[in-house]
Amino acid sequence: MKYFVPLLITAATVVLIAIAWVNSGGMERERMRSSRTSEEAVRLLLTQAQARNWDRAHALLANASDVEKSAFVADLAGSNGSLLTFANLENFDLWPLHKTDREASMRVKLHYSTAVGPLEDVRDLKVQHEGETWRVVWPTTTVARVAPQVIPVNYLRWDIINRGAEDDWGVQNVDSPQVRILSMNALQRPDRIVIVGEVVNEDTVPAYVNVGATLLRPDGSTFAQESSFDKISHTLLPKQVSPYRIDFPEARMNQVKSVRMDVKSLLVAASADPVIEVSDQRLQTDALGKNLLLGQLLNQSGQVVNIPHVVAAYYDDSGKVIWVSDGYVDQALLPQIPVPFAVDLPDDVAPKVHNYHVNVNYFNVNRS
Amino acid sequence: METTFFRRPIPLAAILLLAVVVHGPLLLMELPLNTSYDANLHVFFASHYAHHWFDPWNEKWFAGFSQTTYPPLAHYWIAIFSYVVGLRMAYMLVQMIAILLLVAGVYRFARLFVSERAASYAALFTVFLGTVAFLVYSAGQLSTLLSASIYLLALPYFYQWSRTAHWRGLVKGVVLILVAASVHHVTLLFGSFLFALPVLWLALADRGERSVFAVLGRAVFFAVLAGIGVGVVLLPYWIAILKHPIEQMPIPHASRSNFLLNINYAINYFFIPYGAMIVAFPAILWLGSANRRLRPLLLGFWVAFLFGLGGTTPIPKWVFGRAFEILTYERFTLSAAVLALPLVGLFAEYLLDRYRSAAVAGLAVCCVLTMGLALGWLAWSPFKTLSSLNVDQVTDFLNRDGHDKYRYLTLGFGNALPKVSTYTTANSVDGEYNSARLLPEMTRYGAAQLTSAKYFGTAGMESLRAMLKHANNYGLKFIFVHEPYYEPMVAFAGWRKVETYDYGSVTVWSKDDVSPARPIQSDAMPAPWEGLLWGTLPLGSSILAILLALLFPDRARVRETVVEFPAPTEEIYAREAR
Amino acid sequence: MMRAALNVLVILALAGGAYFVSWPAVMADAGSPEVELNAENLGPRPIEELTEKSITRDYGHAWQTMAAALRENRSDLLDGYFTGIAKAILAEEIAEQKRSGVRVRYTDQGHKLEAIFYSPSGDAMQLRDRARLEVEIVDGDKVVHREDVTLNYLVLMTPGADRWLVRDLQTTAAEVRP
Amino acid sequence: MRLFLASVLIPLALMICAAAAELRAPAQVTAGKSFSLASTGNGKGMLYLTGPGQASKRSVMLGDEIQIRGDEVEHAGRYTAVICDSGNCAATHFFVRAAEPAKVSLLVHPSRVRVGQPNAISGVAFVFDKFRNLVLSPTQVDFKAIPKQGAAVAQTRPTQNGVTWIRLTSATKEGPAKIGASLGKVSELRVVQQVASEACNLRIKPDWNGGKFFAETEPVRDCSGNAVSDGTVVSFTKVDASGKTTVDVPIKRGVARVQMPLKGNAKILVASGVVTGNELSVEGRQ
Repeated sequence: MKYFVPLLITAATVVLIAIAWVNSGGMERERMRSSRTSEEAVRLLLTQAQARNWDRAHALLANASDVEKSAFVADLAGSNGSLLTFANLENFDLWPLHKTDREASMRVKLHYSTAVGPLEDVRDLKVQHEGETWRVVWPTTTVARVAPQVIPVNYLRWDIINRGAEDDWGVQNVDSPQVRILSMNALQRPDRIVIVGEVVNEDTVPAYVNVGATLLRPDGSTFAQESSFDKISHTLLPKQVSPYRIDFPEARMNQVKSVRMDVKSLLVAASADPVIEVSDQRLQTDALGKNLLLGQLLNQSGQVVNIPHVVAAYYDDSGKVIWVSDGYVDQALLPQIPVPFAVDLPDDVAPKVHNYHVNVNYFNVNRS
Repeated sequence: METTFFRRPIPLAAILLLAVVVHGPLLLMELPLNTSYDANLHVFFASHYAHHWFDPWNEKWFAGFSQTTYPPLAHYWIAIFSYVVGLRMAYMLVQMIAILLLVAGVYRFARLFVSERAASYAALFTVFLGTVAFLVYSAGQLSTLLSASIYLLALPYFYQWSRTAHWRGLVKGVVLILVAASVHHVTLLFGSFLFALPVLWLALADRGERSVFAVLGRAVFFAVLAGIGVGVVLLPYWIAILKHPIEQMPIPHASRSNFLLNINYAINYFFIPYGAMIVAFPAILWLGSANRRLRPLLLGFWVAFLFGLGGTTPIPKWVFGRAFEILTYERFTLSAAVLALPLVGLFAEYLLDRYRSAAVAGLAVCCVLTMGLALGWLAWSPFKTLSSLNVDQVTDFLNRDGHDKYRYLTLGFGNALPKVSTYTTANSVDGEYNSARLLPEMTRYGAAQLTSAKYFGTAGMESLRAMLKHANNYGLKFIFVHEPYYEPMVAFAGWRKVETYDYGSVTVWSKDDVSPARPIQSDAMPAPWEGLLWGTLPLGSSILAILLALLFPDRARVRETVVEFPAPTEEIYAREAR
Repeated sequence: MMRAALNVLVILALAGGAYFVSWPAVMADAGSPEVELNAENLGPRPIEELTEKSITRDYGHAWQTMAAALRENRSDLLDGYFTGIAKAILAEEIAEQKRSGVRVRYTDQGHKLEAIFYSPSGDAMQLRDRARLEVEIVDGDKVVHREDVTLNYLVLMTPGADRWLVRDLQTTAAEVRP
Repeated sequence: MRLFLASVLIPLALMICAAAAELRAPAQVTAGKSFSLASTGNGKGMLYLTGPGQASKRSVMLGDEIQIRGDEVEHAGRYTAVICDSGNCAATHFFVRAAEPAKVSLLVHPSRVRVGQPNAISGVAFVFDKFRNLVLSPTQVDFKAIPKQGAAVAQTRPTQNGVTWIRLTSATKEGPAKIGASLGKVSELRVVQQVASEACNLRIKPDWNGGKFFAETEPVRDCSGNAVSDGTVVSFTKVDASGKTTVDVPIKRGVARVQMPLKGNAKILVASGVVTGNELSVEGRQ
């Protein structure tokens, strides 16, 4: 008894710990430390990237000498305050595309958790067999650098002198900007009601705009209330038009009698700079059969735009807005360097699209 | 009577004094409020009771939540002391009381199993116990510690009643159980199995001529009486929990991890709480198994130890099933350590007898190292708390110019959120107490506080996004950002930066189309009579316990156990010398 | 044991007493008074449907909070529905009440509102109110004066963030006694 | 006899007591002016005075004139004075009306208005006395509109319930207009910015410079010939072989200009807000 109980307890504890170690992926982790197969090689690389162990990750590349480490890091973790610098690689999926004894091709889907929501990035990676191990051949990209130059910036800027906190009713004040909802179209989607449309700043000063909608029941009571949230350009310069989209999840048209639209505007300090050109816009279907609106963004100003946000409105042949989609671009816009973007649109909407308009919204780390 | 200094028990008063000397200065420095995770949360709860004694509906978090979802006694006592010394010092006072009661509780609990001398060593080690330092200064789990202390004090009465049918044991024991439950029900629930079963086993072993069924019957009667009492004293809690069972998505917690896969978790949840006791594990095993009377203690220790390892063994998952994802496991480390302490006391007795001064020096070094490591870990740990964040400007902003008409949100404030909430009159849609969350924007995602959303990855950010989408509904106008990570979402969602504090460390964002907050209707709001019960019964039970202790003091013990180490034979370990 | 039990009972009784003492403050928070709005002769701007609802609701709430503020000597209650001179005068009155111990208690029996002017830009509305009230002047606990009266008020309301606020509230001379 | 005396004296005493509590006030009082209340009876009594901003009490000598200071009746409205003497109280009411007009609050909207908009500007004047009481007696308010160029327009309007208002049409030329309201020596002035209306006849022209193609608008003006404000966004859309390109460019010094690389033949469109301009067909150069 004197020896039996301690031994039993010790042995049982060790066994239990071993079971849990296997169950919680200890074996898998050990496997991930090796790269005896092409899959293991990609896993190992991405695990190191996930842990932001960049030196080790870079050293694992088959073409480490050809790939600049900064470019490699920028590729996976962003640079210049881009969206990827506000992101963590949460997990990834991978599946082989083809494989021989010498090389293999793997498709990886990287799942990032970013500051604006989840982001997925699909890449095809080449893997080479070198001796006992496999190594990933990283696409050779160089960090885009702007040529030294002077870009004169003399765009307008509006500053506001705000009234104080005290109640100064009946004295001079500056009115809120005049904004107007140009169009509104309520659509029934399979899982929701969506309201799309456009809003314009009709004033001569910049406006900070929010569009809200209230669905009313047949008895006039409120059924649901939502706002455009990030599916709009909130800051509108004079005469600027922005698409907006308001989603009502789990709502159906037969539950609703009418919609009350509400646009709020506020006078804000703003600058007409930067001007972002949206070029090479085209509708296209990708390899997976997804309908996309593709194009390039070109920052015409001299300052970096950290996180660009694309909001696109699609019109039918009568000029009615039939859909609004948006997407964040994971690269920063450096001056004069084009950056591609893509936003998707539903399959049933794509054939009806006659025209579209892209609006670029942005966030700058030092100016918000 | 032994005259040698090393062979005499240390008087309990001296140990309590030592506890004051060791922990008093740290508490006077208000260390838990600056380094721990939960201390500010307890202050926040107490602050509400101080202002609304009979109204447990607190509108400051989650657009309104019921504090009946958390046993209130520790908070009521902080509230009472706060009228005299202020909230912060009142917390420290109650924390000090918890430590002192734990020392006394360990002494009395150990006394059931081992000699007075070994029990005094066990009590002495409690002062330096890594898990105590961890719970007080790192976790800030005041309720767990206080409840465990009171529960330990109740156990000797349970033993007394079960074994000897002494009615005072029944009354005092049951009242103390009610008090422990009023402080923290979960500790009591698990304590019932981990502590009460070994004590019951002991009562059976020590029953003498009495019948087994009589002892068991009395134990069952005690449990039933305590169960009914807890049911009545915490009635509003049961109503709240039945009305809204916890159905939210599980929230990740590091104590559920497999510590072998993350060294920092292993340090945080194993090496720091156990400290030098790890060295004594073989002795604990040896002593516990060698002695029939101590075997239940060893078994209790082992079970608690396995639970305390979280996901390092499959046991908690097997036992708790889905509840595994709701519970946190650091509290079991306290149970394991306390269950091991009588054995450690016995081991210390052996060492002192054998090595004298060398043993004293060795044990002292172990004590100091254990506690030193736990305190050092506060600085070295990668899990930094934000409790020391200066939030004065945030509370000033909220309390001026009618800003408190709107709700607010903090991002990147971690556990400084309760500090903001305590000192502002404005309400938030976020909160640090996960069990009370009922807003769908929070319960549908596997993330905890919105203020720490990024640490919960996509789930956290989606939860935050859902909340910001409904800002107008909740009157959520102001957002305080302490981590620039959150700025893009806030900016794209329509908030504008309006003020900056501490050289840009905190920025204030405002959304101008938000209307002042209106009360959010909730069926979780307790009825007035529940508030009345909540404000009287838990505190009443503690006052009753104090009165019982003062009016009917325990008789001085004359009993002396003679458990020695190494034991000469298996049979003779405990003998009563009346 | 009996002594202990007695002590506990005393504590419980005290706590219960404290609760019931605080009860009236909660219970006194009665509903909004009845308000009827007539906007037929309004000009120059016609009233919007939502504004009509809002004026009716907010004017009622304003009276409710004013009565509570004067009854409980709490000027913070005025923040919700009063602004400008109306709020300043009521705050002054509460300060006076605190100083003298004299209180005015209103028991509201309904309002007949008539909107008479709505500014072209929609940023001010003037109304006439015929209010039926029971007014009590109380010194400490002693009621020194009590009357049922119908009073005419001239009200100026301006829009706030999410509601209409009373900016001016002035009794006019045409008084009718019941 | 005792019974008789008691039955006579007690009601008499009660009547005397009741008479002691009588109080009379003037029907109308002007804000800020002191006046007196007439009381009957004798001995000491307690006077309660409640009204807008007022809730006071003080001991008074009954039978004397009770002085009410001007600062006790600064706010217009209904006041109640109650006098109590050994448990019997009597009340009287009086109305305080506003003093002489001393201040005009002028609300002018909007602060920016497009040119040539009929009845687009409104001015509302509220007349107050020095204690900020609304002056309810009819008063004449002089409104005046002074454009940047041209003659001023004046109009006098009487107040009704302390309020009067005016509507004005914006001028056809851009620039600030001053809107004033005066009442004797008191006057208030507001400024309304009159701004250009929608762009009218928006036209673009091609401009090759250093081998690069630029699209540039002609000076953007409204239909009255006013220059559209700088900063107003003009959207250029180019459709060529590479697809569609859009650039939102703000007007700078009266024109909007943008560089657009061409691939072959391109069609360029221009719009500002809801106004569309001409279409330009351009042939790309190498």
